[in-house]
Order: sequence, then C-alpha cells, then structure tokens
Amino acid sequence: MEQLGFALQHAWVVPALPLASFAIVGLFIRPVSNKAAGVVGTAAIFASAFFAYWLAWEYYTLYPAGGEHPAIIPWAFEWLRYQAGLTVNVGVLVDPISVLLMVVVTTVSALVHLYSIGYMHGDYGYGRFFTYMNLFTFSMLGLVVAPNILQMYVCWELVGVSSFLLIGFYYQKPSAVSASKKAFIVTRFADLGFMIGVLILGYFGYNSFGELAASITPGMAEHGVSNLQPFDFHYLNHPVFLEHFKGLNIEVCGVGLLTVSMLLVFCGAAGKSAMFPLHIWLPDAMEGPTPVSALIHAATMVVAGVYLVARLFPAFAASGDALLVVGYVGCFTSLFAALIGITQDDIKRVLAFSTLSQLGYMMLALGVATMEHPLGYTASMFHLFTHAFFKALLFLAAGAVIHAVHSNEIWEMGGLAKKMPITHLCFLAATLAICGVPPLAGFFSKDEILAAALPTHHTIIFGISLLVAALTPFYMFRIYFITFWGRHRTHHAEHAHEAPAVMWIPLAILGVLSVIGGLVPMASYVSIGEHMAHHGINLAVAIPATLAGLLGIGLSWFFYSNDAVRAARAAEAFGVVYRTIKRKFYVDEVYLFVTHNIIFGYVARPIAWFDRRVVDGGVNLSGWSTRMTGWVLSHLQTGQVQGYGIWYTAGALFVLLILWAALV
Amino acid sequence: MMNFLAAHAPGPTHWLFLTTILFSIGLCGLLTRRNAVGILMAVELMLNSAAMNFVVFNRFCVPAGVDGQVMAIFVIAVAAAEVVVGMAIFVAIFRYCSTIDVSKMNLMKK
Amino acid sequence: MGLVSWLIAVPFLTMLVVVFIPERQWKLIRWVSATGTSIHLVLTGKLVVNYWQAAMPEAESMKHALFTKLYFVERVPWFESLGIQYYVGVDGISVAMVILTSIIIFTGVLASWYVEIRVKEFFALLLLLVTGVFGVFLSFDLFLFFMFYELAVLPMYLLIGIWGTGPKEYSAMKLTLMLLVGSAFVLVGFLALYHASGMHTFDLIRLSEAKYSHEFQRWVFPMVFVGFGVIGALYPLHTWSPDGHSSAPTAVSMLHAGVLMKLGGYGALRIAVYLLPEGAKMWGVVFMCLTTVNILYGSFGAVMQKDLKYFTAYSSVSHCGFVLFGVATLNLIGFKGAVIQMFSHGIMTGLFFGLIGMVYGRSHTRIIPEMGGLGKVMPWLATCFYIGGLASLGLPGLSGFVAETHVFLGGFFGNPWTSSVLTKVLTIIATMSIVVTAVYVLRGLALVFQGPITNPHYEELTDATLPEKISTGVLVATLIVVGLLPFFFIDLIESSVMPIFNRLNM
Amino acid sequence: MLMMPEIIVILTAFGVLVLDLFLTERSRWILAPLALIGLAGAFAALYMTPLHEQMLGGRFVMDPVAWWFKVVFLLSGAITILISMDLLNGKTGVRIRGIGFRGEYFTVLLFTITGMMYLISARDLITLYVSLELATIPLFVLTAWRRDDARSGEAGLKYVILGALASAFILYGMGLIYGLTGSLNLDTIGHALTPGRNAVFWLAIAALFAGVGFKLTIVPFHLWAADVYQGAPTPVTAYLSVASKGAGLAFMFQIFFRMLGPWIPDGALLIALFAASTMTLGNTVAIVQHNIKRFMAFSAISQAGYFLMGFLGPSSAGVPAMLFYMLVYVVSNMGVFTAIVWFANETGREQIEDYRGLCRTNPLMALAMMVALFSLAGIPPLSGFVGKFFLFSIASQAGFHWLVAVAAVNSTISLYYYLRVVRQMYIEPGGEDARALPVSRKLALTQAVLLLGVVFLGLVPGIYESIHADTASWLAALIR
Repeated sequence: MEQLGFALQHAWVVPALPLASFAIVGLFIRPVSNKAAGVVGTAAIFASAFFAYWLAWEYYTLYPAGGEHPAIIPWAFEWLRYQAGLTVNVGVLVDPISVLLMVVVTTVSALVHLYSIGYMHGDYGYGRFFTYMNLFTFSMLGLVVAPNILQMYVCWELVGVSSFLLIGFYYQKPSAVSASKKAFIVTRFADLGFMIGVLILGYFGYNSFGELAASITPGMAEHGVSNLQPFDFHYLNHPVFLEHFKGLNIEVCGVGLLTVSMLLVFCGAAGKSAMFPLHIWLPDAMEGPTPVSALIHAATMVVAGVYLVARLFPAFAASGDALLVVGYVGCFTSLFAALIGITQDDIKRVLAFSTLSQLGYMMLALGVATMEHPLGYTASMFHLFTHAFFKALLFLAAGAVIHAVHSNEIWEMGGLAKKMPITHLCFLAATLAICGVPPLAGFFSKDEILAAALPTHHTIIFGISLLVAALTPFYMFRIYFITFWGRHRTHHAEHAHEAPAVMWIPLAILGVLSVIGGLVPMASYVSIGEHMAHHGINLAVAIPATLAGLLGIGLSWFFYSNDAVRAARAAEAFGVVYRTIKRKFYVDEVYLFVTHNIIFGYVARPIAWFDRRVVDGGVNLSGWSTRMTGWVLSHLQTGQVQGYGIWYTAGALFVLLILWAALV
Repeated sequence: MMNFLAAHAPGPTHWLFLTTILFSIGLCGLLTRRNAVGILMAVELMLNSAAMNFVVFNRFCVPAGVDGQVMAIFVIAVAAAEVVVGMAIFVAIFRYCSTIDVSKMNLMKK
Repeated sequence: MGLVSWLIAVPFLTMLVVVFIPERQWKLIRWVSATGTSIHLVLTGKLVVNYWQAAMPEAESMKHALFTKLYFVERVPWFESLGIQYYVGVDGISVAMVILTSIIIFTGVLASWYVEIRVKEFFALLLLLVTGVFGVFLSFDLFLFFMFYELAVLPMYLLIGIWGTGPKEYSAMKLTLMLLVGSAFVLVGFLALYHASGMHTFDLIRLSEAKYSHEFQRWVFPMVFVGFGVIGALYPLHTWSPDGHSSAPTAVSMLHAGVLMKLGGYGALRIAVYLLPEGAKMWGVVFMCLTTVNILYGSFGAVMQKDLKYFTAYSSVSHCGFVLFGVATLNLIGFKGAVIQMFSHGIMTGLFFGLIGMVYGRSHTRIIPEMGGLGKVMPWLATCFYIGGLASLGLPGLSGFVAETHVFLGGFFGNPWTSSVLTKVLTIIATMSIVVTAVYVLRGLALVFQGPITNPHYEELTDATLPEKISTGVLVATLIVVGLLPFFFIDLIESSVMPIFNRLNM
Repeated sequence: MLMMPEIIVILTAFGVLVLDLFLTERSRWILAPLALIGLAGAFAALYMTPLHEQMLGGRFVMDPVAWWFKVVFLLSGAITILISMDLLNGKTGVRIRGIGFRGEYFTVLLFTITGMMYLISARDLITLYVSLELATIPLFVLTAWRRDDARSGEAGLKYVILGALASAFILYGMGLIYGLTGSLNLDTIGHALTPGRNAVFWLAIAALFAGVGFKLTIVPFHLWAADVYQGAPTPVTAYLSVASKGAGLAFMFQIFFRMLGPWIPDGALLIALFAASTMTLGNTVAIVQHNIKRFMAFSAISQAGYFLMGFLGPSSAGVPAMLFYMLVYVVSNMGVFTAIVWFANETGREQIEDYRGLCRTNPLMALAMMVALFSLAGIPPLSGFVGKFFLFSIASQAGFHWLVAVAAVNSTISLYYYLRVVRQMYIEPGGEDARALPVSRKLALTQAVLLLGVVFLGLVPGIYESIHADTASWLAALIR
C-alpha cells in the first residue's frame, strides 16, 4: 500500500471535529454565550468540510479517476470486545462512496449551519440548536465512515436521536413533540429489523469467520485493511463469505437466510430513508426548524438508508431477491409520494414528499443494478449527490420564504418573485434541477437512473420512473407558481423582504452547485463490480425523460399559473380520489389504529391489567390466605379448657396411630 | 379358698387392664366434668393409675427391686401437691367468680 | 484491616457516627453522611486502581481458568466448627458492582439532601442498608453472603414505611416479605450445597471444587436461581417492585432499583451458575423463556402507567429481565452483558428515581398526565431525564447499548445445551422490547417535559440545586463514560466472568 | 460439690421465704436483690462445678449439656426477677392491683428454677419426674398470682388442669417404659429398650411425646399456652416463655437422647411433621392476634417448631445448635418481654395497637424491642439469625430440605407479624397526648444487657464454639 497523505492518515478528524465541537459547545460555550455557540459550531463544520475536501483530493490523487478505487481503513481501534474474535472496531473507512458522502454531508451541513446563524437568530434555544446540529453532523459522518456494520448501527441510532432532538426542537409545540416521537419510534421500529439482521450476520459471520478469514486475509493488506473483524463490511461483502453464507442452505419460511438478513437490514434502511410503508414520519418531521429539514430530512440523514444498501451492495446483489425488493419498494415509493405531493398545501410537506419520491428513485436505481451491470449503483450515488444540493437549496429557500411570510401554507404566499429575487432565482434553479431539465444537475443523475433501469429489463420500473419524471415537475412547479407568481395573498406576503446575506449566501452557493453538479463524471469516481466504459448521455432515455419533464411543467403551468382556478375545478372533478390522495392514502390512520387500538388496547392494557389483578392478585391472595389460615386456626382456641384437653388426647392418639402405621 | 385365689390370682395383664381402665376413667372425667373439683379427682385417678402401673411392674417384672414402689410413693406425694395447688387456685377463683364451673372460664380465647 | 474490609466498614462507621449525633444537628448528619460516602467513593477509586494493577497482568492466564481468582482476600475464621469464615475479597464483577454502589449511595445521599423528617434515622438506615449491599458484593463465604444479603433487605421496610408515599405500609410489607421468601429458597439451596459438598465449608471458591451430582443440581439450581430471581424481578415474582419502588423515598428507590435488584443477577451468576453448571444447563432454557416474558412484559406494562415511578419500575422489570436473560443464555457474551446491564441499569435507574424525586419535590405530583412542559422551567432535570431515557432504550454512546447488544448477541449465539433455533427466536422476541421501550420512554418523557406548560403554578418551579446537579451529573457522566469507553469496563469484568463460563464447558 | 448450684438456689428460696416473715413492708425490697445474689452465687458455683461427674449412684449427673441448660435457667430466672421488681415494688406508671407477696413470689420462682436445674441432671425416672413437677407446679401458682384479675385465675386454672393431664400422660408413659425395661435408670433404659413391634412401646412413646409436647408447646399440645401466657402476670409470661420452654427442651433431651437415642432417625419424619405444623400454626395464628402477650405466645409456639428441627440431625448433631438457639432465644425473647413488661407497667396496656408512636415516647425502648423482635424473626446480623441458620443447617444435613423451606418461609411469615409491632412503634403516628415514658434504671440496664446479648451472641463466635466443643465430648460419651 502506498504511503498515505496527511489527510488520509488522519481521516478521523472529519467526524471528530463536529464531535469535539458538540462537546465543547454543549458543555462550556452554550451556557456562556449563544452567539459564540453558533460561530464555533459553524466554524467546526467548515473546518471539517475543508478536511473532507482535502481527504477527497488525496484519495483521488492516490487512486486516480477511472481506475480502481479500493476501500482503505487508515485508522481504527478496538472499541468493543464481545469475546475473542468477535470484536468491533471504531474506525474510518475510505472508499469512493464514503468520500462522496463526506463531501456532501460536510458541505451541506456547513452551509446549513451558516444559514442557520441568520435563520435561527433570536430564537429561544439558539445555542442548543447548534449543539444538536453538531451532534447530528458527527453522527452522520460516523455513519458514513463506518468500516463495520456495528459502527454503522451505532451512528445510525445517533443520527436517529439527533434527528429526534431537532424535530422536537420547539419542544413546547405539541405537534413538534409528537412528530419527533413519531420519527424516532418509526425509525426505531425499522431499526429492530436492522438489529436482527446484524445479529444474523454477526452470528453466521462469526461462526465461519475462522476458516473464511484465512482465505480473505492475504488480499487485504494491500487494500489497507488490517485486522479483519466479523462485522466488517469488507468481510460481509466478500464473495467468499457470501458464497459460504448462501451455501449454508438455511431457510426461514422458504426464503434463504442471506435474503432474510438482507431484507431485515433493508428494513432499517427503509425506515431511515422513509420508504413505503415506513415513510409516515418524514412529512411530520417538517415540524422541525427549516434548516433541520434541509440538512437532515432532505440532504443527508434520509439518504443513510440508500447509503446502507449501497454499502452492502455486493451482499444485496448476491441475494438477488433482496435487491429486487429494494427496487420495487423504491419504485412504488417514488410514485406514491409524487402523487401525494401534488395535493399538499404546506410548502415543506410538498418538499418532503418530493424527497420521498427522489429517495425512491435512488433505491430503485440500486434495485436495478447488479454486480455485472452496476450502472444503477453509480446512478444512485450520483442522484444522491445532486439531490443533496438542490433539495437542500429548495428547503433553505423555502425557509427563507417562510421566514419572510411567517407561514408554511403555500396559499398564504404568492407573488414573492419580485420581493425576494435572489431566493426566487435559487428556488427556480433548484426546481429546474429536480425536474431534470438539461443541463442542470438533476438531468444527468436522473437520466443515469433511467438508463440503468432500461437495459436490465425492469420495464415496469422504467415505466413508473418515467411517469414520476413527469409528476415531479408537475408538483414542483405547482408550488413554484403559487409561491412566487400571482398576487400577494396575505399581508405578510405583501411586505416580505429578501433574506439577510448570511442566509442568501449559502443559497447562492447551493444554487451554483445545483446547476453545475451534474457535470461531475461520477462513473469514473464511483463504481462497483465490473468496470464500466464511460457512460455518456443515452439519448433513447434522455429525450423521453426530458419530454416528460417538460410535459409536467406545462401541465403545472396550465393548472396553476392563473391563481390555480383550473386546479380547484380538477380537484372537484376527481372527488374521492383527490381526497384519498390528499389524506395521504390514509396510511397514518391505519398506523394510528394499529398502535392505539391494537397494540395499546389489546396488548399493553391487558398486560397492565393482568399484572395488577392476576400476578399481583396472586401475591395478595397468598398473603390473604395466610391470614385466613391464621384466623381459622385461631378458632381452635375456644377458651374451653376441656376442649384443649380433647385436642391434647387426640394428639397423643395421633402420634400412636402414626407410629403404628409407620412401624407395623 | 386359698387355692382358688392362687389359681385365679390376677396376673400382670389384669392389673394393667385395671390401671388402663382407671386411667381412661380419669381421662374421661377430666374431659367431661364441669366442676373443677371433679376434675381434680379425675386427675388424681389418672395419676394413681399411673402410679399403680409402677407397682404392678415392680411386682411382676423386677420383684427383686423396690424402684417402682418408691416411684409410686413419690407420685402420691406429687399428686397431693398438685391437688393442693389446684384447690388453692380454685378457691381464689371462686372468691370472685362464685363458680368453679370450668366451662364458664373462657375470658381468653382466639 | 485491608481495603476490602474498609469498604464494608466505612458506611457502617458512618452510620455509627450518625447514630451518635443528636437529632437536632440534622445538618451535620447529612454532611457526615455525604462525607462518609465520598470517602467511600475515594476508596472505591483506590480499589479500582489496585485491582487494575493486580489483575490486568494476569488476565491472559484467566482465559481457561475454572476458578474465580480473588484479590485482596481477607480471611478470618469465624464459626470454625461449621467452616464459616469472614472471607472477603474482590474479582472484576465485584469491583464493578462496588463502583456502582458507591456511586449510587453517594448520589443517593445528595438526592436526599432535603429530607426533613427524622433525618438521623433516615441516614442511619440508608447507610446500614448500603453496608449490607457492599457486604454481599465483597463476601465469598456463603454464610457471610447470606447474612449481608438479608441485612440489605430489611432496613428497606422502615425506609419505605416511614418516609414513603402512597400505600407505603402495604408496599413496604410486600417488598420485604417477597424478598425474604426469595431468600428462603436461597437459604435452602445454600444449606444443601454446604452439606452435599461434604467439605464442611461455606467458602464459595472451595465449594466450586465439589462434585455435585446431576440429580442434586437438578433441584438446587432452580431453587437458588428463583430465590435470587425474586430480588432480580424474575417474572412472575416481580410484583413487589412496582409497588415498592413507587412508595419508596427517592434515595431508597435509587438504591433499591439501582443496586439491590442487582443482587439477584449477581447471585444468580456468581452462585447459581458458578456452583451448579449442570443445573444451569438443564434449566437455562426455562429461565430464558421466563426472562423473555420479563423483558417484553415489563416494557408493555410500562406503556400503560400513569405514575412516573410505576412507569420506571416496570421499565426496571424489563431491564432486569435483560440481566437474568443474559445469565440464562449461558454464554460468555451473555454473562458479560448481564454484568454490564447490571451496572448500566443501576446507574440509569438510579438516575431516574433521583430525578423523579427531584421533580416530585417541586411539582408535588408524579402523575404523568398532570405534568407537562416542565422542560422549560427545569432544563437540567429534563436533559438528565432524557439522557437516562435514551440510555434505557439502548442508545449507542450510552451504557445501555453496550449491555443490550451483549445480551442480544449472547442470546443469539446461544449455547450448546439448548436448541439453537429456540434461543434465536427468544432473542428476536426479546429485541422487540427496544421498540416498546422507545415508545414508552418517549411518550412518558414528552408528556412530562415537553409541550406547553399545563399548570400555571409550574411556571414558578426552579431547576436543580447544586447538590442535585452534582448527584445527577455524576450519574449521567457515568452512563456516558461507560457508553463511550466500554473497553475499560469489559477488561475489568472479562477475566472474572471467564471462569463461570469455562465451568459450563468442563 | 456437684449439686452446689441447686443447693444455693434452694437455700436462697428458703432464705427469702423466711426473711419475708420478719421484714417490714418498707424493707421488703431487699428480697429481690437477695434472690439475685443467690442466683449469682449459684452461677458462680456452677462455673466451678466439674463437668463429667456424677453423684448419688449416678442419679445426678453433671455434663456439658446440663451445664449449659443450667446457665439458661439461671439466666432466665435472674432476668425474670429483674423485670418483676418494679411491678412487685409497685413502682409502676399506673396502679396495678392484685400483685404482691414478694417473698413468696421469689421463693416460688426460685423453686421452679431448682426444679429445672435438677431436671436436666436427673438420670432416673424418679428424679426426672419429681424435678419436672417441681419445675411445673410452682408455675401454676405464679400464673394465678394476680388475685383480683379473673384472667390470671382462669389462666392458672387452665394451666393446672392441663398440666396435670400432661403429667399423667408422662407418668403413664414412664410406667410403661419401666415395665418394658425393669429399670428406672435412664441409661439402663436406653440400653435395654430393644427395637421391635411392640405396641406398648409405641403407647409409651406417644404418652411421653404428648408430655414433652405440652411443655415445649408442640402442636396440638400447645393449646394451653396462649391463654396461660395472656392471663399470667407479664413477668411470669416472660418466664414461662423461656424457662418453661427450656425445661421442655431439657426434658425432651432426656427422653430423646438418653432413652430413645437409637430411634430418633426412625421417628425423624414424625418430628419433622410436628416441627412444620408447630411453626406454621404458631406463625399463622400470631398474625391475627391483638394482645401482645397472646401474640408472643404464638410466637413462642412457632419457635418451638424451630427447636424441633434440631432433633433431626444424624445422631445428636443438633445439640449445640439447639443449645445455642436456646440461649439466643432467652435473650431475644426476654428482650421483647422486658419492653412489654415495662410498657404494661407504665401504661397498663397490652394491645399491639397501644404501642403506636413508641419510637417517639421512648426511642431506646422501641429500638430495643425492635432489635429483639428482629432477632426472633431471624434477621441478620442479630443472633437469632445465626441461631436459626444453625438449626436449619441441621435439618438440611438430615435431608429435610422441604422442612428448611417451610421453616424459612415461616420465618418470613413471622417477620410479617413482628413487623406489625414495629410498624406500630415506628410508622404509625403517636397520639396527640403522647408523653415521654420514663424507664427505670433497672429495666434499662436489663434491656441494655439483653440487647448486647442479642447483637453479640451471633457475632462473637466464642459462645457457639465453646458449646460445640463441650457437647462434642458429650456426644462421644453418648454414642454407645
């Protein structure tokens, strides 16, 4: 292995900076000065971002674009030792996707921090906000660089909890509180699957570790991986292990064990990435401050699920069936969310559903990829990359708008294009990007996804993604038209101002990234499996996709440009269908029914009752029966001396009889 | 006459039968008499039957020794003491209860 | 007198000092108690350092050991004709438990800073109680162990009965009696072990050399395990715990849930499994099933509770289920998990009960629906509560996670004496509790601390005072330290858990 | 001389009696100290008495078991005198009528002590029977001592009738044994009794068992105890509950170890059953009591059940445990009774509910009573725990694990009702008008000494160890 540069050698600095900042700001700075907390917190993230870029530069200098990109672990130490041979390291794994994610996360995070200095100004709990944000950034980076599945799980949970803290940031607002609980509990439920998957992988991984490691280890050192552990991705993704695992021939309900464990892991991924049917928490999560939505619920945390699937891609690919499930779930979610997105009135919720839809895209891209045709893999990562920028931008711009008009409802905005020109411009750029209008970022990545789906004979998936490609511009331009065009609908909208510089500068930077982000030749940086020839624009895909996008924009203009009169009429025409979609297909209601009526009503309450009445009652009964025995026996004491004498004589006879019976 | 007596001289079994009967009578008396004095007499009967046991066994089992007879004498003395104490207590009770019906003595129970 | 004896003696001597201070000097009394417990904390620190130096070089050699190696042993013959001795020492597990107890009693004394009635008796009993607890963790003679064990139970009656709230007499009586019935079974087991060994000694380490027959182990193991299970809240013998904890005053709940419940797991591991490995193999699966019920049942029970203390008590039932589950897995990882969970749950639940006491002292209610929005007026307490709650739902970075993954892995890895599928299924069922735990912890805490302030009177409440901040701060710091640096803790206990495990494979 | 302690006691008894005739009422207080000095002298003499010797042709034997029993008797006698003094001298908080006659009281008490001391040294049936009666008959008198209290009289009546019944049973059994063996000497009888299917033998055993059951209050021979304990003057109740029980145990030793030694293993199950039922009945019925003396009666009954466990051991392994527990039981029970006597003296009340708030009105007495109660319940580190542990160990050694479980659960039940008292004293708030209750120096000192005993008997191994060492040689002599 070549000599590593400084940044690679000290790759741990990237997650460590936010962590240190979290601890220092949280413990020492926040109690003293809120302002300093914001500055220090932001500075730390910028430093981390700088380091991430440095690291990326070093990595790609070491392994130039287009060549082989091995995973290296420049730094690790033993953190947990379950037993000899079953240990968990904490370390840093550097490979293309982790580098990519590090860059994305630190960039978006740094910009969002900067934006927040303005956005959160004067808010109650300003310092607390930055503390939480730092914690989140650390957790996310820890997750990204995890070299083994357990570290992934650890940071996964930390990400969950920091998301919980941030959604519930306005802890006196009941809706924020319940949204934060919902987010945590739903993802926790998903993590249960992840946990069980980890247990299965850990168990079977460990059982065969000894023999398999011997055949894996020789090739390891040159990849910078030393001290292989059973939980390591390197081991779990290794063909030797996967072959062995498949060869175990253990089936659970007719499904192979590898598939089962991958599906369980995907369950966790689906929770975090809000795939149907675990998506319900994401729209509600918009109760958090807008920068949070931008950072966590658009650009970074929600892609953790995608990242996890990508991370374990060889294992998913080896299972096949599991990958198929990933593809179809992603595909369904993208359509499902896009449909709901059309009907929502809260600007952040529309963006949330669009996020869902785009995440579905990423998932389906992974689902259609194989080790032989790995284009989907690259496409997914590419879309992740571009989506992070334009979605963060959309949220931040929406935040600026909300900041100006003091409302989330799109029907209370309108005509803001002139009042807030920079914001408007940025929002438009991002909208165009997400719609896949060439040559903006979204066009390239989306095109790559469609291109990946087409040749692998996933016709249904391709069809649906094309449909979604038309729906996306429809609902995105819907909010664009309503928000920025037309008349001012409220007093606040009329007197809206452009955001301060500290807020629009990040918008502008992200705007630039959204425009040019698609020009990165992703395939030469991020790839897996068989090496691909450079993939250009596939016109057979690009033209229909672009047309679909333009069609969506056109329809949107048709319905919504003129104060949405036609849209209202159309909604009436659809009636029940419209209402069903608007109520998000009643999924929330189903959940509520299941948790409250079934789990609480038919499990928890009976158990509480059983405990008080039966178990506790049993104990009380034994106490009562002892007392009763005493009470009954006390009646032997009649006070009649001759009665006592009779008992006495009877006792003597009893002894005699016993002796007789025993000894005769 | 003497012959007859000799031929029908009671053996240990007869005597034991007698003492057992006496003991039982005493026991029944003790358990059924209401009058405390009657009970004391029953007690006396039981103790004496037991003392008689000793004498009988001495006579038939260890004719050489006098242990049983000595024991009997002690028993008589002890029985006397017991009765004396009993009577004293009854007298004391009679002083303020004006009765020595034991079935009425049940201030303390349960 | 060696360090280990001092560890038992310090609380006792402090108690004696407290007893001889006149009642009206109540301020002095609490200062004396705090000083005594701080001294104890320092001694514990010394113990840890000494133990580390003594034991770590030998850790390697313990890998295949069959007998626990004790350090700093002190032996004084006591009832020689019966082979009873004063026999104290430490191994890694005891050290861990001693750390736990010193922290809890120290913070417990601080948390009781505002006890006003019968101060002297309160602190005296508290210190007596903790003397018993230290005795249990440090003694390696079954007689001595049992003696301290019962000593630790009884002051509880008075502490709850006098200073408690709610149906305190009922709870106190129920708690005392159930625990003593449990100890009755333990006693039967101990005596049987003593006589069956034919060695005429109560020395735990020597008894482990005895060969107990298969038949013997078959009935003695469940006897001892269930006996300890009562205090470890084994289902369905846990019902003393919700009532007892909810009625007890703050420091007592802390000690009881934090430390006393650990005596169960400690005894089950240290004595039942260690001395009776064959029995453990026969019964492991039964207790694994029972403790699975424990884990889920406790967490579902907690969902429906309205009283904060009942809520925490049920959660304790669930978490103590993890301890016994870990023991019942008969697996090295599971054993370690059990020990870590004992520690972690001790700190966590001590924190919970301490906080509940502090909140109750301010709001004068423990009924969850009556509270709301308290986070605004008492941010410190709310933060600590949340950290405790997150630890209890197994959040990584806090100690609960380390413990729970150990236990789950232990269960999943299973043991050679039980159907592998069964242990896996049970483990998977048990893991479901992490969701339920999340549900009740978040629901409960949200209702108490978040949302708008429901009662205008709450606006005037204050945050934690300095003693309270120290007390909760220490506990929170411990949770985080163990969570972030579990390797120290694992090194501490591993070589001592090893022999218990190795004996199973003998 | 071997019989010196007994002689000193009996001489003291007569001395007190005679002196009582010549003293004026005002100087009669001297009698109690005199009696105490007599007991102390007896103890000194006992201390110097050589062990393992006999006199009167083997009819009177001194051995370690006898020695320890005598210690128990002298000790309980001395404590009884101490706690009786206030009551007899009229130095009570409330006026308690119908008690007096100090000279006779102490004399009679000393007689019973003498009887008990002879009882354990006796080696033939005559001495055994006579000393048993000497120990019992004066107790009838003491029970009925309060002349103007109907309950005292009634208790005396019940005691005398049932005592006579038991006496008759014992005597009948002894007669049969004499008939079977032709000897009155216990050792000879032990050798001569041959196992076999002999109905007479069983009858004798049944009668004797009923007799010892009466003294030791074994179910169902216990029924007298509650009424008698409740009715008797409180110090006498205390004496009955320890000394009389000790005499019962001594008598049982004589019967079981001397005469029936070889058959004990055969009858072990029977003994275990009786032990279990005795402790269970005593404990459960104690729960529902309200009068503290009656309550202590049932507690004492249950303690008898624990004692019985000592007889289960292989050969006579349980002897040291039983002796030790006897000693422990004496100090613990006397500790409780000292408090009860004191409380009755001060307030004239003896319901459990009356003790409420005692920890406020007299904290030290409350503490002492609590500690003593806990010792009875077997709570460590008090001596009761250690004593019980040793007894349970014997049962376990004999393989009666179920009995150990029953006994241990019973200990828990007993704790339940002992805690009822503790709860009244410590948890229940006292009355509004609660005033501090004074305690006389005598009682305080007695209580303090007892408390020390309660705490240290179990912690200091020396006493148990010396009992064990002494009786080990006794056992060796016994094994034939």
